[in-house]
Amino acid sequence: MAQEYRVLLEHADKINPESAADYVKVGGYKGLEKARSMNPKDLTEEVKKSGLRGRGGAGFNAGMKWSFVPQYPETKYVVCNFDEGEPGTYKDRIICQKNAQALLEGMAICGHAIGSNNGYIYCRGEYPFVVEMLKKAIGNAKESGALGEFNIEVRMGAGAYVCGEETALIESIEGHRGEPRFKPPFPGVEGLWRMPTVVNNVETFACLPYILTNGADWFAGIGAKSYPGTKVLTLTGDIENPTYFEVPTDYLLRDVIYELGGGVKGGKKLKAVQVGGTSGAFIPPQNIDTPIDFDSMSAIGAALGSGAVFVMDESRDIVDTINRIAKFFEHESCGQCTPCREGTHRCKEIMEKINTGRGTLKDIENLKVLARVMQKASLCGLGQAAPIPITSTLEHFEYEYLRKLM
Amino acid sequence: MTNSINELENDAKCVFLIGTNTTENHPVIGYKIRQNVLKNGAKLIVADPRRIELAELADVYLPFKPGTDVALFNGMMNVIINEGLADRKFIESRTEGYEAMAEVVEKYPPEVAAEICGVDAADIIKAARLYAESEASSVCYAMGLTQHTTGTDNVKSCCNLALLTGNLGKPGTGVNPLRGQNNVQGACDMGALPVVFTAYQAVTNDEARAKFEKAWGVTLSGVNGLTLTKTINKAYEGEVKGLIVVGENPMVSDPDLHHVEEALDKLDFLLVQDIFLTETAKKADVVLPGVSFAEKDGTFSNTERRVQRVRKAISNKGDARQDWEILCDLSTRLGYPMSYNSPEEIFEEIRTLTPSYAGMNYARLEGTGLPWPCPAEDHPGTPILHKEKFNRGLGLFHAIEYLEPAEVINEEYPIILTTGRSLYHYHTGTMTRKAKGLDEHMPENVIQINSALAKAKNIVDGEIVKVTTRRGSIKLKAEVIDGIRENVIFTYFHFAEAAANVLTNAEVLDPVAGIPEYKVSAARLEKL
Amino acid sequence: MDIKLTINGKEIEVPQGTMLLDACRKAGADIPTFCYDPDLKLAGSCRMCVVQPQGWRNLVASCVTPAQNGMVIDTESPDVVEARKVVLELMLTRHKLTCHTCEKDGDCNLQDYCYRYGVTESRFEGKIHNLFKDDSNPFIERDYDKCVMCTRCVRACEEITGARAINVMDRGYHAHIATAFDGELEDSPCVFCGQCIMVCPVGALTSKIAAGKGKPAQNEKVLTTCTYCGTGCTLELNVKNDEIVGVTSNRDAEWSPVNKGALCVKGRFGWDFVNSPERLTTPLIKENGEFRPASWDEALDLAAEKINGIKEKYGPDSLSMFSSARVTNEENYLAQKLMRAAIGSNNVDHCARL
Amino acid sequence: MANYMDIIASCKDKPGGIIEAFHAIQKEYNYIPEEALREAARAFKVSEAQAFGVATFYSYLSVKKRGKYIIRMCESAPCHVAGADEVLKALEANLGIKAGETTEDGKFTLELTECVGQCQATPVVTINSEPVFNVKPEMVPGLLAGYK
Repeated sequence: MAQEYRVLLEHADKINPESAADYVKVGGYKGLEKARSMNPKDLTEEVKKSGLRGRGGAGFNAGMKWSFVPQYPETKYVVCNFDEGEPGTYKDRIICQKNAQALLEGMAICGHAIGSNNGYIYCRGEYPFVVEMLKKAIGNAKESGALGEFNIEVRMGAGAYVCGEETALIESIEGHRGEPRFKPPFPGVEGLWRMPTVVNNVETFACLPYILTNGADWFAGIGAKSYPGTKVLTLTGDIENPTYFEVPTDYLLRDVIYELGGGVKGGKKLKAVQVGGTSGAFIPPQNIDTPIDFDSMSAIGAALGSGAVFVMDESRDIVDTINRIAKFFEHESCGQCTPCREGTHRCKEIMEKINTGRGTLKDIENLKVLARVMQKASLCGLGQAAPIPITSTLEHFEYEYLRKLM
Repeated sequence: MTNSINELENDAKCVFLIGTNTTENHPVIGYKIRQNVLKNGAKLIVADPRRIELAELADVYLPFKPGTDVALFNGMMNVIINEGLADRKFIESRTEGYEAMAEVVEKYPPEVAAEICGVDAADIIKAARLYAESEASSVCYAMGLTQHTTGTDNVKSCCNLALLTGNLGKPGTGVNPLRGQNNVQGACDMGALPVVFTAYQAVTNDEARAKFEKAWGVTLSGVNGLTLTKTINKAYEGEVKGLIVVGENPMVSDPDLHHVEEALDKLDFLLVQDIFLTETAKKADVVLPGVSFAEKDGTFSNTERRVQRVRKAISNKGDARQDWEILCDLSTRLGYPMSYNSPEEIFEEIRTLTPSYAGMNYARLEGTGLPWPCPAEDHPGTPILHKEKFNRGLGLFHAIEYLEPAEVINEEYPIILTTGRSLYHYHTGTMTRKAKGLDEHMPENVIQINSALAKAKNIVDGEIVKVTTRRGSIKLKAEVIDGIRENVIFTYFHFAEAAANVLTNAEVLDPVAGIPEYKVSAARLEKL
Repeated sequence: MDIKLTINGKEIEVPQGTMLLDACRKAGADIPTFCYDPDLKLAGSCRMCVVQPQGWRNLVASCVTPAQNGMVIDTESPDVVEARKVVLELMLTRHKLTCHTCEKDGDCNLQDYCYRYGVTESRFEGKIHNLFKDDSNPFIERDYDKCVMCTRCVRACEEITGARAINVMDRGYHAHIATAFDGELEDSPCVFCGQCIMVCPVGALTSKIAAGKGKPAQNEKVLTTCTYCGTGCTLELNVKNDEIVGVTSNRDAEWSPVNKGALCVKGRFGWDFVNSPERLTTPLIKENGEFRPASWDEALDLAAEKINGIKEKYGPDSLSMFSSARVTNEENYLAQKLMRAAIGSNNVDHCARL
Repeated sequence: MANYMDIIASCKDKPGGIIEAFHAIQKEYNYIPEEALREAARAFKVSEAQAFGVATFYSYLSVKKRGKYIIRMCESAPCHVAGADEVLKALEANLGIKAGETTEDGKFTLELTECVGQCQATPVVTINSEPVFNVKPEMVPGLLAGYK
């Protein structure tokens, strides 16, 4: 029987996340202490060695990312991406609400590695209460002296999914429209206020204290080799236990749904599961015996990313759901580049047409062409990923589309 | 300009604007200064009684009293000298007359200057430091500096400041007058001035005269002629009997228009050559139709001394003739035959008599044009003057005391009236008032009044008010704004029907340049 | 340091830091662009300039992608062509197709590229935005139903003029160009320089003064120097049937050394006085206080007679001349020559001081 | 009620803090009044057009007057499949307005939103950012009554 394996959430609800003292009692801030006893280069090596990969869309090796940050100029930034906007995702909120000090500690560890005392947490505007809590947690940590010279400021987003893209997030902190920048230059070289910046999300930062405390080898030994550690998942949709879990990354998707999740709600049959939020692929039942780690998911066209697991039972209307998702992307496109700005709108228009029984084969053909161009030619990940739900359902559930045509 | 326009965008680290509303009157230069500030972080100092657009971007804004320019410059120089910010090396190697200047400047500590100028001493100190400490500082001015009875003094003070800090002869520096009209530089270069032939060769200089006598085959007068303002006065007094006006409109542009009108009425003969029946042309005995810039070939010289081509795009309108042809025809009839086949042929003659244009020809001017001096055909032109030495050798400091403007306010005329231009119109409006969009956008004159003054006088925005000076009065629409000194009012001079120059002073001129004091008239403002 | 790469089978060398767009153009490839403007900050957003680097999953926007050593680039691969066609079709769905009455007909990037890629119509349906604004200003026509959102106008407004009157408002498909509070230009910091018109690749921004007077292909352009202030900006007079029908500008510093194409409201929109019916077209002689048309001979003879009469009676210094800061050097030269050589007085001046 | 000038002044020293200022203004006014936006532009040294561009980019910011209570109905996929449409209909019927509108008395504004990150209990609505979980159409009248 599959069990949770809690690292980040081990002390959930047992400690006050605002209190540094509580956190210290359960072993907190030891990692930072250790990190500060190391020279930055060794620290970065240690993190690299742990195999920690970003718990976001790209899954990039965290230590590697840090190693790209140049030694000069002196002003650098550590930015926490707390803009989880993928529908069905709330794991970073849970980590903050249960273990905020681990996030702060993780950011300070990163600060030591790259030589920065300037931290920003960019929290999505949907969580004003978490912002208040974080501000208290930071105040408490500063007061206790745990963070030393490292400063953290919280900035609040204002309802823009695209700000989860790291350069859009940076633009937003700078007070601009959240429009992603073209890359290169990457934030590691030219980020916030054109200074070198490391952007990682809450879950990534929160892993760091445990890696430092228990050692890189310990972390590398958990879960899948290529993507070690644990992953916090949130289960939504037609599932018996719609809640969050922390599991090792070699866990099978089937077990997530049927063991932890308690199976499809009402004992119905599974039609599809979408992993990683709205931009993830729809996985048919025949593919659920796959480990949830990043690379295995990518291999079946899905994305682990945000850790959202959205389950749909046999009664669900795929086309209607895709229509809704298409509307989401139309709403969230920043509007900067042509394929995404216009493409998300036309996708929604065509999906609406098909969903309301006015579509033709030609529309499906047009969707495919449009999806291909959006994936290949959009400026940022949003436009590139927006058609994935469409292409994956056209691959596995084309009959549902055909059934709705005129 | 001693330096070139593009240096204001790329090379100047500090730009000091005094008496120039650059974004309105030289918009493209204004853009460049703004970009330099926004993109490169150049420092900006703005001295103007009106809070002009660029004041918003300025590191220091000095809303000083009209006519107190010399005091402001002396105050800044006092700070520079006393704080040891002067460029000693430059002063020693490239200038003379420092001691006399420094002696006068010593009398203007920033507090004293601040009192005269009506600004904070701290701002004078800050401006002085910014200008003196930057790697390359450029000072730009326009008619706000020159149209005073002390206009020449003002310009000399400006040069003092540049000499004191070594801000001459290098990229991004210089003393840079921004000239208001497309070819005012060229008209001066070409000797359309009463004291010089082309390239500023004095008519009183025997050698120069001999050169022109030889070239032109006549005997020439060695007596300095009359300036424009003096001509009007002499006409009024009956000494000037005949006047030829080529494309000018003194009936709107000159000071004290009632006086101008009376003077023109007294002439025996007035000949006007123009493209419109201007207010001046209406007074003429004979009017000859010339052509506009779109219909002619030739060259203009811009404010940075760059000689550029003007190219004919369309034919003459109706029976109108090329202006150069009209001048040839008239000269021939006056008994001095002139005949050319083209403007290019005229230019070829100009180069032979004009050392600074000697190296230019139409082929060389084809692309970017050339800034003078360009003495030889293999010379690339001179974007920056005074690089190695000044024309006279060493740069001369002038010791200049502050003098009050000719008209000071009193009980009867308690407000200072100052005049200028709008972005949307040009000079006497002969062209822009006939450009549909421009005239529709700004169809009438206004008078800008500080909101506190307006409140005191119970004047509301948009109402018609009366402005009176010792010369006369006009009625204007009030524009109540905050960005102007409290006892200063401002109006435009483009509008013949509400002509600002009815109000201005023609009696007292700058003793050297003969420029009228358009920027300071004592006035009275009345609610109707 | 130079790097080597292969573009359409041709090996070229470019300095490190060169963008692919410049490298491709150097290799002779014709890369279409909308948002790219060499004088403005890079946007990388229209995605028209995408090219295919061999071995890369996605296409890259060549205007913002630095060339890398050893890259192999195809600028017209099937994927590239498909992407460009779809981008054009997507633009067409928001662009009001009124080419027959459009001021930019014949000088429009969208038209040119559709022609080049054989895009006759869009495969996508849908309505245009209805963003047309009847902006009451007399200079600039804003028809955002033709806008392709390249944002060059926004950047030119900020980076050339510095007026910062416009920006993008809203987001996604609803994003469009607007002043603060989506009002009229008159109520914004706009100074009507028309730099936005200069950079607009389509017909979204056009001159109201030139409207209806001539399409770009019908106009001849004559480069000359502006007649207004002393800055000496270069501009192009657009001529049709021997009449001035508009002003455009040349952005090449070689031909526009002072202003690089930038103009002000007077230069770009103040040219129509040339066509005014009030222009003088014949000499006039005043008789009994009224003007009557006269022949040149008559007018010049009368003028010469009067001037010579005064000179004889009162001497040359009883005559004076105001030359002009607005006529050419050649004409000023002749004017002072006339005064000095033909009349014999130095009484010549112009309004340099006024 | 705090003055927008004071609110903006309190954020002025945060680099790029115009969005923070907008949040603070909205906390007081529920939207960003025109004068406040112009003042924010001045304080943060950006053009008014840019400040307006920022304010209209983010869906939680509004330059139009809104009601005292801002009700947001999440319509992202997890809420959608859990019956968000029916809840929306109930909200519209009970309030007598369509999504995007404000009730005549100025009390409620109804908006659609994408995921608010409370997907453990769908469908979710938020009222002035406070989430309400597992909303059923029949709960709507009682819910609204709590705010009358």
